[in-house]
Amino acid sequence: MYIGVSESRFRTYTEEENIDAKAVIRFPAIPESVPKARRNITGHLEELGLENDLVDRVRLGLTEAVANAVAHAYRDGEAGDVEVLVFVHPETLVVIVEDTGSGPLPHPDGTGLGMGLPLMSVVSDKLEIEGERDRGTTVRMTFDLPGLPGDNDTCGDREGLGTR
Amino acid sequence: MYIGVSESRFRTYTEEENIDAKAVIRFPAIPESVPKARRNITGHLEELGLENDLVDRVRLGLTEAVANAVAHAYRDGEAGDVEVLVFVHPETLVVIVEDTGSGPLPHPDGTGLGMGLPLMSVVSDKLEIEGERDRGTTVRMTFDLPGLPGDNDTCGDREGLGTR
Amino acid sequence: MAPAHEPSNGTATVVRLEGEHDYDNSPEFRARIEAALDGSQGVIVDLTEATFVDSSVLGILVRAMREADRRGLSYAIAVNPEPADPVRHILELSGLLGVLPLAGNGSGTNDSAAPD
Amino acid sequence: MAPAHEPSNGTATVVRLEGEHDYDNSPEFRARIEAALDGSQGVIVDLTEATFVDSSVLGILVRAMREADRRGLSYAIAVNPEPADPVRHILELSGLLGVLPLAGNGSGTNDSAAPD
Ligand SMILES: Nc1ncnc2c1ncn2[C@@H]1O[C@H](COP(=O)(O)OP(=O)(O)O)[C@@H](O)[C@H]1O
Ligand SMILES: Nc1ncnc2c1ncn2[C@@H]1O[C@H](COP(=O)(O)OP(=O)(O)O)[C@@H](O)[C@H]1O
Repeated sequence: MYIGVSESRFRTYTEEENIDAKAVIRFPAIPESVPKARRNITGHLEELGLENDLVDRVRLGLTEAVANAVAHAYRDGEAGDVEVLVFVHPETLVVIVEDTGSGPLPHPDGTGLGMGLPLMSVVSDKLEIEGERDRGTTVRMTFDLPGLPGDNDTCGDREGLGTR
Repeated sequence: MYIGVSESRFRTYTEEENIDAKAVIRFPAIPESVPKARRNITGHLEELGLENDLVDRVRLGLTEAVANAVAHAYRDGEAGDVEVLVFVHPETLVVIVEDTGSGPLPHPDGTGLGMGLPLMSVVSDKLEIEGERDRGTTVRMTFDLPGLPGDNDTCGDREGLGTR
Repeated sequence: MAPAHEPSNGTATVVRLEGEHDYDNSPEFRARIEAALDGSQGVIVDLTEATFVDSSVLGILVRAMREADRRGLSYAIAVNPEPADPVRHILELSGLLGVLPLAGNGSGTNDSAAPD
Repeated sequence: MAPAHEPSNGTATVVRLEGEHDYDNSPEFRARIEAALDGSQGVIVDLTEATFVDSSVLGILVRAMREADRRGLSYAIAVNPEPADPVRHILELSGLLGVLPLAGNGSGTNDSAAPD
């Protein structure tokens, strides 16, 4: 059941695609929300009975996306919120992380090593980033669910990810 | 008219969406291909009569995507190719850059400042990254075309991007 | 939470991470590893009891490696050898298993960044 | 292509970029800026004749700023003041207009990173 989040780009996704949201949660964009969001999603992933490999990848991707909203979205203004939406869409698990901050902007002065976006793209089967200056960023990660024709070996390949 | 590129994820896009590709070009993944791809796309953008702001953004996004394929995709193996596909889909300009290399992988040892992916996301209205370990990366940037209802001010906002 | 004095193993200080570490609590880890680099001839980061690390932790591990290298200190990471270990999995996904110097399982003083 | 000796403006060396610069030819630019940092008390990077720069060039500009800072050298970037200038636009998009020290239009020796 969809829990409405007003003025959210979530609405578009869920309405257009006519899906049941597993979870919509809103957190303040503060560091403590990073582990909270991860623990919260872990509960939902366990309910879904997903395999460990996938759970690890979703937890990492979600953590990176929420941490980015906390670290980068509200640099120049008042801190706002970060919202997380998780749902199963026919053959995929979709995780959306959204903020209403600056929109994606490079921060070459940052202390990060810039591993967050590549990691989100490594762990997921598809990474989408939409944003608008001063209207926030929406990160959408899609994970193929195993046991579906053709998608099976994508996950297999990823599990066997090389050591260099 | 679609120019077939065998074994390409391009095919899926163009067939599924039944659109006319403006240009499909394949370059070797070597540094010289970066300015070549940019100059090539510039010709197509001029034909389309796009405004300067949009041309600047497309040129930058394309350059970053091609440079990433050259710099990162074939680190651990034989150098391959990078393909560029540009087309106008009803109300958007779509730029796809694809390689058949490692798939997206973080490289924390790199010399880059990690500005490429955030820049691609800043210049475009939507950035999508798909990849599979050892089967390459597909970067898709979507640019709203101005003069269309509702999308107009997206571009406007971006033009006025703040200086901090 | 961090012990005032990290246990030291031979000449190397062991910095042990337990549980989940991310953007929220990684500044603490950064402080511990910096203190260890300042106060000893080498650092072993023991991740065998850690259950989650994110890119902020990975960044600290990579920076500390560079710093140890620069100062001629030994530096090694101990990771649970189980392929299903979530932290090992994260290091694999991030490509760092091939970059960070791994210590022998959970104990060793493998000096992958030995002074010259 | 790069002049053996960059023109110098007072005590600062001017490194001028013309045309398009990206991943392909930026190593050349890096070499020029490093030579300028080594051989003078300050550097002015003149981008007024440049028509395109990518993130590899932006990365070099940021790194050189840090290096000049560390060494106590002056450092400034000259950019075409026209809002439609493509290089100015790229600096805006990247958020660097607010980070890099801008010189007075095309000539000045604005010492935004002056020695202390
Ligand atoms: N939610 C966001 N809002 C604004 N900017 C963002 C957001 N997410 C990412 N960015 C930008 O993208 C850059 C790259 O992000 P990432 O790859 O996670 O690296 P890091 O966080 O280590 O800098 C960030 O430095 C930041 O400038
Ligand atoms: N086509 C690709 N193939 C493999 N890895 C990629 C590709 N594009 C990007 N990456 C990974 O994503 C990281 C971030 O890219 P980017 O933001 O452009 O920063 P930079 O190129 O400066 O490192 C790269 O360092 C690389 O590890």
